[in-house]
Amino acid sequence: MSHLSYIVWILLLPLANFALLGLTGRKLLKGISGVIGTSVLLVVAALASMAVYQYFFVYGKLDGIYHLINVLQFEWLKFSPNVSIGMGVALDPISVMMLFIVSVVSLMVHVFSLGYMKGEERFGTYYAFLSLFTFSMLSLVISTNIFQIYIFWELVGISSYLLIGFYYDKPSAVAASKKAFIVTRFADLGFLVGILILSFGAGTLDIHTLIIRLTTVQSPQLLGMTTSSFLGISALTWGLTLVFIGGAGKSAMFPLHVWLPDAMEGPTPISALIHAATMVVAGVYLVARLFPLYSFDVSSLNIVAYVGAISALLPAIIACTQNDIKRVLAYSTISQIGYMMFGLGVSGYSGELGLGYMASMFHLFTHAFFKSLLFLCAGAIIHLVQSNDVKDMGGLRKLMPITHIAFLVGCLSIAGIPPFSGFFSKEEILSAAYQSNKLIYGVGVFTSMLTAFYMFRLYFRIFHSRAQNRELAHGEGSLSMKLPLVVLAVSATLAGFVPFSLFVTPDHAPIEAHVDLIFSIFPVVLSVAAILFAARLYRTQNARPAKIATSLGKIYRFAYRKFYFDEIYLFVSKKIIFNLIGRPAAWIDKHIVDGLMNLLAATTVKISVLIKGFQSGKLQNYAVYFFAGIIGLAALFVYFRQSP
Amino acid sequence: MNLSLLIFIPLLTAFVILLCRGEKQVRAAALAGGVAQMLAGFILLVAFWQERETGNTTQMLFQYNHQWFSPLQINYHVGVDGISVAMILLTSFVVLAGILVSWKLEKMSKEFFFLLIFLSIGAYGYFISLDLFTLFFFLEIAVIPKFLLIGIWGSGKKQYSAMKLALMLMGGSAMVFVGLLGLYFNTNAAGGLHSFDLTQIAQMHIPLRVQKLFFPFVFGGFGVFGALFPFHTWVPDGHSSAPTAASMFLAGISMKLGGYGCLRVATYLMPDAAHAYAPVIIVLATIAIIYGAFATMMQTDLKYINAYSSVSHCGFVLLGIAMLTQTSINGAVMQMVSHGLMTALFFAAIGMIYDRMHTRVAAQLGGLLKIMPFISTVFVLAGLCSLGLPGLSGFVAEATVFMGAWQNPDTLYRVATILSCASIVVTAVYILRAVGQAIMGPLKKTDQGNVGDASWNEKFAAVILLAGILAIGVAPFWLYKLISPAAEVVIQHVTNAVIKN
Amino acid sequence: MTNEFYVLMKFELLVALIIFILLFMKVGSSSWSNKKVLVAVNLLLLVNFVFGFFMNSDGTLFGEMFRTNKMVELQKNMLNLGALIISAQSYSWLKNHAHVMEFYMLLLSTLLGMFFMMSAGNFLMFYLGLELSTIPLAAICNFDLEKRQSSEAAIKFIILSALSSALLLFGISLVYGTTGTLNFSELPGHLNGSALQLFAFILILAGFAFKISIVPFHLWTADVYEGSPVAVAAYLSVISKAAFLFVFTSVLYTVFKPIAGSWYNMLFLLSVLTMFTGNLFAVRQNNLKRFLAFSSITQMGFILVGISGSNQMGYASVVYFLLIYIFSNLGAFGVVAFVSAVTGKENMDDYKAFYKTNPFLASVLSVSLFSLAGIPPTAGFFGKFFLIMAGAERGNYILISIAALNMIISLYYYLRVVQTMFMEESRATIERLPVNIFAKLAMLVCVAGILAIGFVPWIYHYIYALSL
Amino acid sequence: MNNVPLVQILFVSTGLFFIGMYGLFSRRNLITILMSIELMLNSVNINFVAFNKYLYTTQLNGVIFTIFIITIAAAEAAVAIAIIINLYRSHHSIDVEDAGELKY
Repeated sequence: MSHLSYIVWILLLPLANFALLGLTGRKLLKGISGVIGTSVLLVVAALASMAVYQYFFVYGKLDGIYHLINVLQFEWLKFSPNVSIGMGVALDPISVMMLFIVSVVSLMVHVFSLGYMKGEERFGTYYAFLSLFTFSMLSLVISTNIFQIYIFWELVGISSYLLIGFYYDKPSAVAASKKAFIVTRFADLGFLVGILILSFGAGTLDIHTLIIRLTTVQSPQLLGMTTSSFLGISALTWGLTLVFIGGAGKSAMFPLHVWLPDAMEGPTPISALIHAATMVVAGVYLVARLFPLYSFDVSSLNIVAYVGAISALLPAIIACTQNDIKRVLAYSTISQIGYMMFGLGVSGYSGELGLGYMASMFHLFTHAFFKSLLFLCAGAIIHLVQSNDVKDMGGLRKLMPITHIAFLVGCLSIAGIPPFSGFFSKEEILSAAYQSNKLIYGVGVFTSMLTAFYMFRLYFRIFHSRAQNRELAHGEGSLSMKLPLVVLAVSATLAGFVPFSLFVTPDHAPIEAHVDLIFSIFPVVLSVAAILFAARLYRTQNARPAKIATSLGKIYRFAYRKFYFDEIYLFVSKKIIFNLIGRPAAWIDKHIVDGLMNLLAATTVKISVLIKGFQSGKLQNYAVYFFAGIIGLAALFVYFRQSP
Repeated sequence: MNLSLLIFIPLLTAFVILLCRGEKQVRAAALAGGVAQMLAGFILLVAFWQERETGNTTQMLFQYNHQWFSPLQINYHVGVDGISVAMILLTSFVVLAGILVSWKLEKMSKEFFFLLIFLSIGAYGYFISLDLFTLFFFLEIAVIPKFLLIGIWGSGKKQYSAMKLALMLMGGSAMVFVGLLGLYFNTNAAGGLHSFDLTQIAQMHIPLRVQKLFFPFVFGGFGVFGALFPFHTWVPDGHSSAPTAASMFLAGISMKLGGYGCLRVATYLMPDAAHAYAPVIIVLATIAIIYGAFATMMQTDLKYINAYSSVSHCGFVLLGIAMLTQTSINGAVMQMVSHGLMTALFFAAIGMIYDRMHTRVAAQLGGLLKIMPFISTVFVLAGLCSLGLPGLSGFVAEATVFMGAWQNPDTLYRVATILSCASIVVTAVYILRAVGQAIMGPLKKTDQGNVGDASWNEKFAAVILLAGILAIGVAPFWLYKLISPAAEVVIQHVTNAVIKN
Repeated sequence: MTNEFYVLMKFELLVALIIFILLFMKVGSSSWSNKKVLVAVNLLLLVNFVFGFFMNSDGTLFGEMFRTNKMVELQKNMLNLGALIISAQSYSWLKNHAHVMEFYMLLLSTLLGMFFMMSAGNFLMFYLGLELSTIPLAAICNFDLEKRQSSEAAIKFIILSALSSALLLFGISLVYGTTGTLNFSELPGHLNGSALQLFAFILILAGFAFKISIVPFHLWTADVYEGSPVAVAAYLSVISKAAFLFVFTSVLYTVFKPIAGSWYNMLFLLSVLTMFTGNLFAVRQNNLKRFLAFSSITQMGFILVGISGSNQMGYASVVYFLLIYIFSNLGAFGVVAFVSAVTGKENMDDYKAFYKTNPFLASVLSVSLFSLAGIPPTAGFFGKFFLIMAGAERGNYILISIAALNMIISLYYYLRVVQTMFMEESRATIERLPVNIFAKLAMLVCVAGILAIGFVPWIYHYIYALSL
Repeated sequence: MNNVPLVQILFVSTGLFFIGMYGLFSRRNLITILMSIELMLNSVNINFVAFNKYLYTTQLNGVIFTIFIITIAAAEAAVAIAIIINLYRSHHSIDVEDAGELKY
């Protein structure tokens, strides 16, 4: 498709920018690296918008169905005659949507960082890493090949690692970056093995072919994968579940969510981009990309649904107790991604049944805006207050009016208050859940209420509450910091009105979706109640929250300590892996395996000492040995007649 | 192209170095020799491509066969296929980088460079040999210089390590020796002349009994070089005591000698036995991978970390070979090349850090990124390559090995593959731990006087190796195209043998 | 007849001529200084060696008492070369010695004896040659007259070699008794492998084994090497052993061919014992001469492996190995002899950091040791490879594996010496020693030989062709 | 004379041989040791002569061998005694036990 070939530039420009800034950003171009990066991203975002337009309105639709357009395809690494890693650019509704989200949010973050990161020592490097991330994320979403996804999956992982650890001289940042990478790596292991299983079963790595082969009822590949089983579970389910583990790791799903709150050690714009809007939804994207397979295999889809539901609920509870602004947002991110996951999990494949899928993607879309908005607001706040702790804030309403409005928009949106964007996507998810699984629906509604509560808890504590007397180094921030807030706030408000079901559905055929207002009344009322409750508790400083906390006792403490997940992980890694596997391995190597070699040498020396007596220096002894030698030989070979 | 050039260039260089007076001349000669080697490597690559382009599909190209000891049918027979070309290129990269890294060496620099160059003769000769005698000859050539390099210029318990390395490697080669003799005397069992010629033996049918008897010798012997569990213990001590260039050579090339031998001699010439013993080797390789990785996790010295991780990574080579699928063998060769470059780079970076900070214990370092950004970046990149980051060579190789390994549907093979895959997590743990401790974090040692970033020669060395890593990592298809036909020959051989039985 | 006589006995006659020249000079009490004598003798030996290449032919004399062929002539000339090298190396030891001429007379007498022995076609001739090569050797073992150790070494050597000759003779007498002939060419026809003959063979084997230090007949070796002057130790370990091995191999392959099955097993056992014992003792030696003694015992074990191949390849590989062994071992002994003559130091500890002060000597020693250890590209690699290859032809891979294992053990102690010279630090390093031209030339010849022989394959081809 | 069978003569010679060997093993004086060796050589001589006389009467091989052995034994003894003298000079003893400094 030559008229779409400019898409390649969307990928190449950030890459080139990374190379340029990576090599020169430290000294040569340090000053203007921000400007370079931002202008490159501006071009990228423009191209992406163009792609959206061209795909959805010009080229994409054929016979009423959005079809897959392979813009570029080449063989990158061949494994065997039919299995190879291809690199390419494939456009379909969700990849185009993701292109748009990633490039726009990335642009916003680039702009915001101009102000936020100003004066940083490694300003150029920061932009280089940002470009690397943008490149990897964009390449991930347009993948044609499941291994291509894996490749860029790892690359976004490493960008995330580098950016979380951007303040490398802070031990906590180093630890967080390490944790983030290792936890996701662990999940990627599942992804990798899943790929191996799927590719072996399907005999291909190409996503499109893979899906066709494994969803055609008569195909030998599908037969092979459903009949061969391990531990009573079919190979297909294993493969899909393992792939989902990869996605769960990246999307910080329960129980692999522990890395995300810590990842907030990175610069706040990074949290907005990577850990809220784009990278963390990669897991959702992965499941969506392979959705035909998942919808075909009910058991793995159920896993997706329940993991999503749990991941929506637990972090929401935790978020109600946390005091670090970014951590609260991080937990809310997990919770929202949980929504998207179970949205997918409850979805069917075709027609109206695909509502969950559509809703999930819709939520991904809206979430990208309002969550990055919230994070950037948080960034602005932190920039001002120089602290992450909510206790240090309060009464900021007057000091930063724009941020205040933007944050409020974000909160309303995430709380699902109409007409903000979050309302539409969330309602659709809930209605999809209601149609297929009442339990999950219940969880969803409860979580939605909690969300409204903790978000407004945050909002009131930051912007209302008591006003602190503080000496401020600077005002609300430069234009570069305010502009993205405004843009995102507007997007977060309006994104809900996009007729999403016309564009993104599992079978790529547009459907008519409508928000059932009657159905929505119940969740919205609950959310509003939660907001009012939060307002009562936190609008002014009072003793009620503390009282409630003590009355909840153990439960509060449990939630406050994040259900002790960190401790469990620490126990497993430090105590079990290090002490029970690593240390013994090192010990065995040093003392047993190596010891054997040394023992061999020592024995040789020992024997040589033992037998030195033969060389006694006494002439007559020598004569005796001489004679004994003859007798011995004679005895062996003459007496016993050793015949040949 | 005359392959013997690959031997004569370093030989000439070594000779010139002996005649040089003064450090400057020695360095200049060594550098010129190193560059010449690299040029020769590239010329070989181009010539090889051209020959293949013209449709020459002979297994071995540029063959030259000269009678050496004719009564014993020992010939100087050389020739290359894609795998050899890849290994030769790797060698030239590592040697040149090694020369550059040791540029500032003051203690007996003449001898140092002489030995280093001499070592490369062994590697080149080994990779081009098509005669088992010649191969063995060059294999042993490449041992003793290492002993001297470690013992004289090393650090720590250098004498112990040097001796251990020499004895274990020579022990390995002694096993190979026994195996080769056994093979030789069973060629042409029906009568006629015995042969050491690799291409000829491949055409013959060696009795299964003989194969089963001698395969363990040959594979085990080469396995010692390739860090096969439990013969890997020379690796940690040897690598960590060696001077930087020697570590680079040791991990970058020496360990590859083993993998190459396992593939070229053991598997190729004794396909039935390779098939029969595959489960054993797979188990050992998996142990090496997992256990090496866990043992790495407990190390504190950066060199030990890299050395143990080499054990783990070289396990992939053996695993790939033992899996006996074309993809896995491709992967094994790629892993050899990739690990060679990566580990050389890693050692180079560690050496540079050690030169400046005088310690290699990760916990005592810290915040190096602040004072030596270039070296730190190189270190991080090497680490990332080690943990298999896409875009760098390690990923390509490991992915290929996994992919190939998975094609064996047997449960044992599957379990081994999954366990080996699991090592990527452990790798991430120890690499990031090392990076976190040494490169990141607050600056701990501030009292160092002349701490500066890399000098031109060090930068040049790192860039050479990085170029190789990126060339494979970003565009692996050329490497695939190079080695895949050669791997196919091997695997065809094995398949035929298995079918015949 | 007379022409043939001169041609066939060329080697013996030449050596005898040199002995007589020296004798006349001594008797005529010439006033030549030691240096002049040494130059002259070395030149004569050089002429002798060069002349050894010409006018070689096959034939027998004295009713098959004396027989010679191209192979024997090659072997003799190898010994000539070895003697020349030793002579050149001992320059610094002899230049101040009071009895240079006597030393050479005795030394060359033993050489003459070996030549006769190698050409022997009869046990009588063989015995005569053997004694002629042994008794003067005992005398020169004691040539450091003032040293206690020297006379101890000599007495050990002469008493034990007398014992071994007695046993050898007893064996020969039994052979004579059972076959009625002492002629090598007639014996194979009369050997039937009876118990008595086997016993006789064992006695004869012991006689040889004593000379070439096969365990358990080796016990004199280390003591004698340590006590004797280094040149004599070198001579014992290289020339004497080589000569006896040549004879041993050809006697085994021709005379005792009928009982090959029996002696194969004996060689198997003895070679295993020899390799292990030599190695295990060498591991803990500190005195370099003693160390080299045990190392040479190990080498003999390897040679037995080659001999056990019992075919053309075996014979060729033994001769080829010995050629290389001459260079390698003399290279090592040359350095030790030189250092010992100049400084009197023979212990390994004295060699710490030797390379720093004497790079040339250290390099020569290392190259020689590498060759002994069989490390390419030195010739020792080829020698050992072929030896063991010859041994492997019979398919006894247990023996081959044991040999391979022993190569590793031996590598340890060779490398230990190298380690001492290159890697240890020391306060009492041997100072820089100026090397005289003779020693230097001799060492260079050794190094050249070590480095070149493997790459000049026609040497092996020639030996192989001759060892039919 | 012919009524003495060969076996008896061989018995004597073997006996002589082992007596010599016993002397070699047990005596401490080096001169006595030398004499013991002479005994062994003489037993060999007896062997040769006896074989020649009884079995191979047509040739003289054995007898001639004997003559050479006697001659060489003399030469050997001469050198050995010279060495013993030298040993006595340095050690002030001709006890074989004293010549045992070189060992291990």
